[in-house]
Amino acid sequence: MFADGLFMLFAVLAVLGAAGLVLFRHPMNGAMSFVITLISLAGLYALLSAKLIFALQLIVYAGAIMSLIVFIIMFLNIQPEDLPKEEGKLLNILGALIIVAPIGYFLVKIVNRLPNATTELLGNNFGGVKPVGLLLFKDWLVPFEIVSILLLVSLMGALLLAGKKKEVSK
Amino acid sequence: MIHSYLYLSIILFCLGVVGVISRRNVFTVFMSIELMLNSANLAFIAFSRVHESMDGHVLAMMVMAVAAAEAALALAVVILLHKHKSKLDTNVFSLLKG
Amino acid sequence: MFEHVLSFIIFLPIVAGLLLLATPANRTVARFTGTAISLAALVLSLDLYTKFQATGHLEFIENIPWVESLGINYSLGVDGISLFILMATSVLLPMVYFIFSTKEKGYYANLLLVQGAMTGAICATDMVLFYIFWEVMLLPVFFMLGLYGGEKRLPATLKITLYTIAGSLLMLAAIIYLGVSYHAQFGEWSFAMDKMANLNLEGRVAALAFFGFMIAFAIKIPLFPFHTWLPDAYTEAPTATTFVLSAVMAKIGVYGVVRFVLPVFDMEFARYAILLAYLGVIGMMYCGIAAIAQKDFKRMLAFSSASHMGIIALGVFCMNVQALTGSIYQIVAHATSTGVLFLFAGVLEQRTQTRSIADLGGIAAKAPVFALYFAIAMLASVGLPGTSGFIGEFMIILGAIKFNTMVGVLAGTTLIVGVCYMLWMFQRVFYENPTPQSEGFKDLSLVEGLTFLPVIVLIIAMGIFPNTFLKKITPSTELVFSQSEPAAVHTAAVTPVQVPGLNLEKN
Amino acid sequence: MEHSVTYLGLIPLFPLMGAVLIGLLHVFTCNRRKLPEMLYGLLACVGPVLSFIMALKIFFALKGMPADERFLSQVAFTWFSVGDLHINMGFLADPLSSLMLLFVTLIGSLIHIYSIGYMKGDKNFGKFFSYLNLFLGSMLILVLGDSPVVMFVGWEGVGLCSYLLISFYSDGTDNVLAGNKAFIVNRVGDLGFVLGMSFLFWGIGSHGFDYMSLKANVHHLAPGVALATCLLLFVGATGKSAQIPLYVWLPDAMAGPTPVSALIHAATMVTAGVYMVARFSFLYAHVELAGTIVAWVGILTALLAAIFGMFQEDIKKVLAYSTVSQLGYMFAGVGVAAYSAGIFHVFTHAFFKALLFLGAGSVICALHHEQNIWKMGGLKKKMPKTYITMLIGALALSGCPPFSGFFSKDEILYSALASGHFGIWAVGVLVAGMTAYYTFRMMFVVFHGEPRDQHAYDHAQESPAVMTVPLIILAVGALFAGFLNLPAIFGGDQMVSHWLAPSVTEHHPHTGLFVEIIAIGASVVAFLIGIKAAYSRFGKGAEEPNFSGFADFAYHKFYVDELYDAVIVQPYKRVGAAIWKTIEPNVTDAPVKSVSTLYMLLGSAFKILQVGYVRVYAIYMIIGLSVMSLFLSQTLN
Repeated sequence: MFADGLFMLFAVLAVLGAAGLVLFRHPMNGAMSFVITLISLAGLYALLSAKLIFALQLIVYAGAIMSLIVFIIMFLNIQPEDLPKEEGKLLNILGALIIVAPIGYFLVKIVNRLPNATTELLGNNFGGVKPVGLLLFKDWLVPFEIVSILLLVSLMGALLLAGKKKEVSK
Repeated sequence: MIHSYLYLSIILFCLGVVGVISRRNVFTVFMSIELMLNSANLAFIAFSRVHESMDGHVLAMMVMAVAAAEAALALAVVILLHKHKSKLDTNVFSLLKG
Repeated sequence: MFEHVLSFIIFLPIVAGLLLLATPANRTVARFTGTAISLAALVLSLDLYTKFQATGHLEFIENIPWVESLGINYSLGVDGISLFILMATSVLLPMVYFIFSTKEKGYYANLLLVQGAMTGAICATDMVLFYIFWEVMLLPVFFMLGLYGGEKRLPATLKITLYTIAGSLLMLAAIIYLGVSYHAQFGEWSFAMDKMANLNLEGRVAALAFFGFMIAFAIKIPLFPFHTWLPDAYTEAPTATTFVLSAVMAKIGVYGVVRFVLPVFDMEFARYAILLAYLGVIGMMYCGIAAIAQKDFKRMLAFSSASHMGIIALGVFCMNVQALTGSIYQIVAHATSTGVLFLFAGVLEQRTQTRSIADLGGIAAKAPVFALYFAIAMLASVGLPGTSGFIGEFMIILGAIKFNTMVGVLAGTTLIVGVCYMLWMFQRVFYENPTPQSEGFKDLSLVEGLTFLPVIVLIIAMGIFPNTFLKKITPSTELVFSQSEPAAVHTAAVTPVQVPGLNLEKN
Repeated sequence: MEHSVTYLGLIPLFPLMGAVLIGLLHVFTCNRRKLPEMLYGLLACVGPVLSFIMALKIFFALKGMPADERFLSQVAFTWFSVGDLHINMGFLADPLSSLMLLFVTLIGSLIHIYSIGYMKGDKNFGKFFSYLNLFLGSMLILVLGDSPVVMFVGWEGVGLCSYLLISFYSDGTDNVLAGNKAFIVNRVGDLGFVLGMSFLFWGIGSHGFDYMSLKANVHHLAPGVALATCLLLFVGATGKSAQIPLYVWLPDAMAGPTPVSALIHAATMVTAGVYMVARFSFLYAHVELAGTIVAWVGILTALLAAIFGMFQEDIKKVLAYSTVSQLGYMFAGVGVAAYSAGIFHVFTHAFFKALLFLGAGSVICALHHEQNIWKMGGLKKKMPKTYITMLIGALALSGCPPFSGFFSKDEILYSALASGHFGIWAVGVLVAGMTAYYTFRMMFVVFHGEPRDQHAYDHAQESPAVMTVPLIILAVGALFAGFLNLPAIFGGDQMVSHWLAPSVTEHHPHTGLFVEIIAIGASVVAFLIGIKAAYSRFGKGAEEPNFSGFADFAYHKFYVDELYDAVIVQPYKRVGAAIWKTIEPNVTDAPVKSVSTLYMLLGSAFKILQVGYVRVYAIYMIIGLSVMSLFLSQTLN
């Protein structure tokens, strides 16, 4: 029961955070509410016995990536007049919801066909660093390496884009 | 029980889609994409729990890595965009117009 | 080595062409390689020709399993029909390298590729293999036309691509249908041409497959009304490409009908032959009449070529041995006459920098050797007895008369139609008074003269001693009709589609 | 019955080899340095003369045999053989072809010699003789061929040479156009020939396609097919021999050098049609209707051409129309199944018409290529040899007894009357009178009276011996050739008819002496009236008349050329232009064009959706997903 309560709490927070992201006009507000979503998601991961992911979600996502985003938003020093004028934003969101509704309905239908299962916390080190790490470096080694290359490429891409500054100024 | 997690994942995903297609602020769009990635992660972890297999965890880590890479690039692009146009509007990118 | 001689003839040019593309060879090396390889292919083909037994059946058979699960084999072989077209390819193509020397490396590489692929299509006896060579032989043409063609080459390339790809896909569908039907009827997979003849094809789908094949070949031949790619492509393509297209590639369409459609779809063929024959005749007259309105001699020759192809196709549709043999003979005759006329047109264009008939005149007086060569090729193309053109044309008309009197009479008008535009052109270009463009026209050089000499001799030899060539063809063509003897009993029951026309027997 | 020999093929081979040799010499030297004309002349004459000697040899070889065994044959090689179509390159010498051989080689040789003089100084001297030799070779193949297909080789070969020689002076557009016209019109005839051969082959050809086998099997031929074959073959003959409706090329063909007109367009090639009908006499005898049609076409052509001939002003055109007219007679002869009479007229006509043409050529040469008779006059004194020889020719042409033309023409008219073709006979007599009229109109205007162009007259002189000697030889022929077939009424024994009997299928009608006398009398009276009319009108010198009414209509040849141009040539060109300009882009090309147009339309339609905002593309994608989900969720329950 306690777990269900926690789940409800995190779930509501996550949805509210996501709704905030979509609705807030200023990206800083959005980012802050998105952080709430990320943190509550971390909690949900913990409820699902994913210990390592729980930690990574907090450290990498909520910590590193979101800090980067927030940092950039602040770095750009965005004034409200710089923001796009989104007339009828709510109408847009309403329309988007109507478009998306069938997708959600379809996905829900699929989920309904799946057998339900309990989500009790698992012991025996499920989702711990060691088993996940073993799995990562044994079965998933090649994808892991490819991802590392991807990271490298994006790093260089970011550098290149930043380096373009000089050419433009010429 | 696991259904609840999946429903939540669906709701977050749909909100992410709504964010992408209804907002014009680049940061919001970008973070909506992150939201969708996270909803996928949630589904991964949930299924991982159902099957008691940790492959989903590994995949979630991969997604995070991709998200990090994406963040690095996307933010660089945003900075450039702001430099050139002083705008944060996705409608500024209209080079694809036929 | 000799049992794989066909593979050598096919793959020598292909490998050489690919090597040329892959290495940074320059133009001279490319031309030299092209010449050497095509001459080597010629030597091999001549050897093959002399060793050919003329039994009427396939000879020099090679058969290597390829995709065993689907019964696809790498199988080659030649009989009288394919041998003759193979010889035309091997004998005529080396000429190209001697005449036009100012092309790029890629051009020669493509020429080699197209030669190998055409030979492959001629020798293949497995439908899938044939289809592969068929597609491969089109590719170099697109490149040669699109990269090295005239001013309006791009629309022309687009048109020929649209047309031929559409046809090829229909044929692919039909080939798959045949394979599946074979599996359904005999319980095993096979695409071998000789096994396909055993198929018992009936009904609407068979008719569709028949038209799939026919449209693919009709586009290639080209049969009226699928010919509209031809004037543009022939006009815009570089001379050697036009030559390849008209002298050999178009003939593979006719050959395809003889090799694949005639034995496999005997019933459908008997039913629709009359329609197709009319298409051939109409195409002959239509293109022949259109030729007279042309101001550009290359385009005029293009229409003339289309006109001749109509009559050659007609010979196949007449379903008797004279007409069929005539067609096969005319295929080579046409390659040596109209095909060579395209080369001469290239020489004209190269020297005068114009393709307009009105800009030329009086060349006969300036260049007697060239005029003599041109006249001989032209007379062969209008079917004068004593040249290669007559024998085939005569046998086709003869066969057409038996097939259907009306068709035969219309086919006979080729005698008149052809001579009208040819003489008109000859008069403007070679007679009358010289114009500024033709004022300094130089006669053929020694090398050029010697290069063309074998073809000119061949034209005359094929007109005077046709039987030495026919001896190799006739066993095969006679077999085409004797083989389908049991089918002929079938086909007697088939009512041909009703088209107005007289039948000789009814008279 | 047949005797196999090995030398028949040599006869056409001599001139053909000459043609190749001279042609190559000419082609490779003409633009560098000129070889002496004498070399070409000698080379050119060797072939025809050798052929003539061979022809004589054959003639005497045949003469030495019993009448019904007079067949020499040679199969050189199998030409082509497919299924039951089996064609040999075979030659046949029988009385009919040997007669043709004799005069073709004789006249051919004479004209070769004459041409050395006529063509003197021409820059294409070698080319001319190459063509001339080629022509002779083809003509000999035509005559000697043992099957219709081999005959067709010669048939087309002579057509080609005719084209080449008409357009010999190729820098003039008119000459080349005349050549084109000749070739194309001949091709129309050849179409008939080829179709006729095809019908014949499918009728009875599978047992062998040579004349002997065909003759043996002709009774198997169905009547309908036989009639069609006869008429189609006759279409071929009308093309080659310039009969209605394909006669239009022959007058234009006079654009060629005069020896060509004499050899090809008067003596030999144009008679090939008559020869062909005689060759197929077994077939025409089988179908009576076909013969009647041939005869009527022939005699009407004779009438039409005679009318045209009376009003021409070009000396060569007068002769050309007279050739057409005489050819009409020959067809009338073979049409009424008097094959030997027709062939005999071919024989005599070859002499006197070649003579007249060569004489005209001599006149033209002397007057520096002036061909208008109204610019000549009084040449009798300047050119006595030419005048006398031409007079002999003219008398022979007009049918004056005892010149050769009289006997042959009379034989034809008598046969027509005797076989009951009264109309043909009546028209024939009328034409005989007209022939005399226009022939002597020409003679009087050219040779009598006062010179009309004093300057040209002063420079005119008699031609050299190389030209006059052939004239004299031909004149002898024109005088005496008629006696070869002297009918019984004049104490002869009809040598030619008896000679030809084994080759042609004919039956001589037996009529009384009375009919024969009527026929002869009518011919002579017609001749006298014609010559009297010509003398009273032109004998004392006359000026160029102005034509009006019917004469003007006839002077313009009934506007037949214009009619053909308007009805056939122009529409043909217009159809060609229409196909190219209208049908090709708009009809046959339409499917391809419509495909590309469709793609363009679709493109411009979808272009509206391409707003350029990535977000909107995402919306499209989501909408797609959404629609798909809606659809898929139907399948789930």
